[in-house]
Amino acid sequence: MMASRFALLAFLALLAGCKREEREARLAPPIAEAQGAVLVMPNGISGRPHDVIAAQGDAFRNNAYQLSQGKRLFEWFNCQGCHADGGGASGPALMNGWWRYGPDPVSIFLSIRDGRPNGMPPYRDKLTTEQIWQLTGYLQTLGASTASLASTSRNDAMHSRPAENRAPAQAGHTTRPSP
Amino acid sequence: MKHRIVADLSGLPLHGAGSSSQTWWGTLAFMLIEGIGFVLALAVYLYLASIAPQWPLGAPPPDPWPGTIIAALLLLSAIPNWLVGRWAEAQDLRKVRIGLVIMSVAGILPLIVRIWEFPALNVSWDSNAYGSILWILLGLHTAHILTDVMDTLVLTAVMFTRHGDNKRRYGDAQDNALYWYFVVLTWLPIYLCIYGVPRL
Amino acid sequence: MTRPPEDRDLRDTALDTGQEPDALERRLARIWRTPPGLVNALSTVDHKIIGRRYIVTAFVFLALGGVLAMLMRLQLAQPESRFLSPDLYNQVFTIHGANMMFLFAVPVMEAMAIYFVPLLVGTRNIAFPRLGAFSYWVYLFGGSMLWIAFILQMGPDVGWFAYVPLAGPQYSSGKRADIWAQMITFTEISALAVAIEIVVTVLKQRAPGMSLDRIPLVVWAWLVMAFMIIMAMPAVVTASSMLILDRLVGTHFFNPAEGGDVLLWQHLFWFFGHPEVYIIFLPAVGMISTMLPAFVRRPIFGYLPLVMALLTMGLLSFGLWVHHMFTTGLPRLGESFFTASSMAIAVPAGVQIFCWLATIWLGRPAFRVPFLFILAFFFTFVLGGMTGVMVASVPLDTQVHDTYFVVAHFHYVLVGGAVFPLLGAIYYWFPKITGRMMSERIGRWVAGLLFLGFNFTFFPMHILGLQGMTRRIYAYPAEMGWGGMNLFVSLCSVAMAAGFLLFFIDIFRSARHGEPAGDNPWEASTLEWATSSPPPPYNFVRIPVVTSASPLWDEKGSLPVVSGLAVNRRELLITGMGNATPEVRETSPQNSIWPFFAAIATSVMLVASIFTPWAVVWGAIPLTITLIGWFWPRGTPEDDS
Amino acid sequence: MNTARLPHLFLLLPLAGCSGWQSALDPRGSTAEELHGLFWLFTITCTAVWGAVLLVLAAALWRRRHPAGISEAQQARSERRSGVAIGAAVAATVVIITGLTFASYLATRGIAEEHPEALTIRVRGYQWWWEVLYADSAPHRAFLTANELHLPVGRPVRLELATADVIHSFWVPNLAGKQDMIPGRENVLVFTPREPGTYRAQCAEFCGIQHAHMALRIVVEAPADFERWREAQIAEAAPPMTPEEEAGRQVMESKACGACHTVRGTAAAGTLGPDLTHVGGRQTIAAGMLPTTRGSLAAWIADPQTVKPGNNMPMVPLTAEELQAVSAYLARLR
Repeated sequence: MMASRFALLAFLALLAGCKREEREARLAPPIAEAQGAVLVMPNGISGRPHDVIAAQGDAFRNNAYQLSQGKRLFEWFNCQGCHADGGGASGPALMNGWWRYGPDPVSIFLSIRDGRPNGMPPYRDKLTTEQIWQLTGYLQTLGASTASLASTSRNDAMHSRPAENRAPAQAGHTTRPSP
Repeated sequence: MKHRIVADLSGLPLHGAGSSSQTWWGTLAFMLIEGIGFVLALAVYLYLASIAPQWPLGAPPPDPWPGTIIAALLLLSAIPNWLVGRWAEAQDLRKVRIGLVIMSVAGILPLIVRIWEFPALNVSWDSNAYGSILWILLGLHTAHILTDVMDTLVLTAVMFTRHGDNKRRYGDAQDNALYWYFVVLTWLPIYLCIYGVPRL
Repeated sequence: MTRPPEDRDLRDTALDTGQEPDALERRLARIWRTPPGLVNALSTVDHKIIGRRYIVTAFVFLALGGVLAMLMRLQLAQPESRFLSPDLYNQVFTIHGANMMFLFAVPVMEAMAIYFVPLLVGTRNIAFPRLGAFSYWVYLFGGSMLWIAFILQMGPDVGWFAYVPLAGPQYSSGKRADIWAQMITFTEISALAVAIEIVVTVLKQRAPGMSLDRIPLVVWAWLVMAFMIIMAMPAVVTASSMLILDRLVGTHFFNPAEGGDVLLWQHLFWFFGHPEVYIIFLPAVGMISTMLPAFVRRPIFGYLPLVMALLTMGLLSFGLWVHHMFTTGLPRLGESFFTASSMAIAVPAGVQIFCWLATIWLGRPAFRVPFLFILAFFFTFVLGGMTGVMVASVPLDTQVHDTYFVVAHFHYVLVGGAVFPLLGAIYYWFPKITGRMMSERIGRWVAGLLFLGFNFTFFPMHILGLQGMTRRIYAYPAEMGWGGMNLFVSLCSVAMAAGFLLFFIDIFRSARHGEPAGDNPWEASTLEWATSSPPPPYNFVRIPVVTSASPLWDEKGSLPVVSGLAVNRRELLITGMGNATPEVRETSPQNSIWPFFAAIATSVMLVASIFTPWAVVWGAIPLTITLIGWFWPRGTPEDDS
Repeated sequence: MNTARLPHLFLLLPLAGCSGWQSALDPRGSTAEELHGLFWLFTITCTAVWGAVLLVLAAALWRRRHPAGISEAQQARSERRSGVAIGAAVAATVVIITGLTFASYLATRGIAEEHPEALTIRVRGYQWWWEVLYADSAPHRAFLTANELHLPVGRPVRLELATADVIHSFWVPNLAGKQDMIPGRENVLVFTPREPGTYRAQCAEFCGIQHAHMALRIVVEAPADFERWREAQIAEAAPPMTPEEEAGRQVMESKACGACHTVRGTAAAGTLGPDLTHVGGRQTIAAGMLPTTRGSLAAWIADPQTVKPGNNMPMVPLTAEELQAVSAYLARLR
């Protein structure tokens, strides 16, 4: 009795993990196209992007493979040049949970794609839409107060911030004692 | 096949101590396994130290006081431990009870001091490899104190029940004492490694 | 619970009145039996029931791993095949390797030991039988975890060796590598538990008179295996724990930028990984040494050299790990040392081969199925040993390392050196386990199909490797010219699969309809044949006394036994380590459900700690409770002394 | 027993595998030649030992009768003889093993020799391609290329092997044994190519999802040809010749391509993917996946994840014209 109930529980827990591990290297072209259909002002003057668009970002936030791709891009495209591994330098901090343009994925997506005043360059010509979504997903895990199970871990590099799976990030971020 | 009886073993004792006891051998085997675990952890420590440009890496040497206090407490606890072993051998229920209570306290004390020992390492487990191996060494040893204390507490509780006055329980008390020596002894090389090597 | 007073310290001598002929048997059966019912089945501590479960489970994993192998062969049958995606293929070869090593080969050798060591040394149950029950459940849960993860696309895809940094936090996203690392923890816990049981059983529970020079060779082999498990497995547990800590809490053991080291992983892994091969191989050669006399009708030639060879191989195998790292650029001098030590192990291996050859030479071989497997072993294993000498040479290894040459080599050694003897041993001991013979006719087909199928599948891989085909590739370009031979290999692998299929069919058939075997169908010489087939729950009505290394051959007519053991409680004999003089009449634990609960608590803790380090803290609470439940005295007669 | 006859069959098989452009049995370099000799020494010795063991086994099975009524003395004598035979066999094993160990030690010593005038090239493994740097004392004469190595015949080469991510292993079986590329370490491989030709190398250490498609071409050529190639590589990218190619260059610079790839002499200066300055002159693209043609370039750019699933090149959305143009341009970059 107990064993079967336990097995069921474990099974369900694992089933939830299922989607997190899927590795989709190639989005179907129509989906990829749809994912680019994010407009700053959907009705021409103002307005919020449709919820469906935001929901598309979910696939990138809860999937371990996509998050690790986002992390790779963060490094490859030198985001730390301004944001210093999320701690903030000439660009704003990315791991304190405070987002200048709002914490929703669409805002983050737009910040990367179209750039923002005072120095954030647009990346629409450097990254594909899929990659921008991957980066968005990764950035959301940076400031999370509880770590997602799909979250990435530390890099094989100098240690400059706590691993992403150690949330809340800010709490564990102590300066290194000097020798 | 037909049997022919060649000996009557009715006269054999019903429980043996030391090398005639299975649990003694089991304890020994566990100590061997865990001892190898400790040796490997120490080997990893020395390996990392040998490839590092300087040691300790990016941190001041650990503050030695809590570790030294623990070493002293552990070494001192060897005395009541030895007594418990002897009393158990003599099957003296009252003294074994008292001894086990003392040993429970003697086990909990170093655990309390250990709360201050982790910060005294002056490095976090996720700062660098030096911090990682330090935390693992200390964590590994703490786990051993913890399990032995749990074992001692349960055994103490058993001793105060009707199951206490039994040769088997005295054997358990002896094996528990044997294991505590192991916990004390393993601390010494770890202590030397953690606090001595960075100061070489 | 009150018992009639005459039950207190009732001994077998009291039942010898002759009024009821089988009073003793019935009494013993009542004390040692496992009653029917699910709870009782989960509570049993009978080494035969646990051993049988262990063997069956290991063979189920063998079959599953074989399915993966066939998938790989299907994929590689033609160049640039798209049958499996690279992501899936990487999981498939990783799980094939991890499954075969950790869930089949090592456990099946332990499983055979759990079943047969007590019978071979003449005792009533294994030492610490509850630990055995716990070990089985942990093994079952850990193995299931790996396969469930695979079904859920969470299967490890980093190779069975999980080299960092590929398996590390940066390059292996998700929980796949953690599943691998925790599967290691599961299987090592269970292996270490069994190792302790074997060591104590062999050292302290041998039948009176079974001095060190009368121990059956397979028991020696299991003893060496158990010690090797104790010495080697902590290394891989250390390594996998460090990996999981690196991934989960951000430690830096393998991060070169923060003082860690990538090769540290390889040192630790192979310090375990090389002895691992011998952990699998030594019991298999022990089985040969024990089976051979029954088929050549004479005692083994060179008992002492064979024991020494086992011990030497066990010892030397700890000095060879670097030969898995010859291409990593370690200092030349060290590499030469490891070349020499790797080759030196050929000497004890040779001693064994020569002793067996002499035994066959001096005897009169009977070509029964187990003997056919021994012959297949000779052909295959010696060839694998020869390629082993080749890969032990540093310069040669730089050409063949990580190619199909090595794939061929270790399949020759592991299938030829361990699986063939194991299958022979199954044919040999099946009658003891079930009371029924396996089919001689089907057995010949099985042996033939496996022998031919195996050699035609794996021999060409040597050539493929020399032609440049590297390991662990899901596809290869047509222009490489490997297509033809790969197709040949894939076709021949079907013969091998058919051999295994036939073997399983024979098992199922014989278990129900096989010819009744009798106590000693092979007229063999060791103690397990002195009792009925299948053995009763108490193994032996009376504990036998051993006067030679081949007790059943040298004691014509009747078996010397001892009397005086209690029959009102589970009692067995503790004897001296050296010459097995009786020391104590010790009790053996009763059935208990707690090991099962403890295994569940352990599994919950281990699986949850893949996801959060805090699981170690809260998971320890139920574990502690179950352990207290396990060890808390019950006031049963077994608790008396 | 036919077990004794089978080995001969098997012995014939390896002869079939004596040639190939990625084969250890077809040595074309100093190290590979040395190893090839050693390989046959080991193979012949081991085969002889294996054959001897099986012959003894066959003989033991053949004489299987042994009359039951054999005398004690006879039995004891044959046991004694067996003991002596075992002793002799063990002694022979020790001698053979020692000899082979010594031979392999000598070979190791011969291989590791360094040459002061060696051509030094740095090869760096990436998930799943190779970066090749021809260093030069004059910085402007140093250049980067990818997935193709050109070597002058007869001159010793010193390869400095490193990795940018996980462990890879560099292996050109026709020229030398393999050497791993390990994070945090640098390994060196020294050998001398002896015969001109094109050889193939492949990553030998499992390195992730596309480990199977991480190949490298090694072109060994006459020193004059090598120098000509080298000068061509040092030069900047060829200018576009047709309007279509000009459009291709613009796509290269304005779309995401330039963020990862460099074409020297244009605005494309990314350093994350292979250097494409002379991509049209290389034999293959995508680390040995496809031959370099305009068509395969277009196929690769249009859908890299179908050609090589899981690799790090994204599918950049391009119109048909843009795709045509950019592949025409890249094919032109010889």
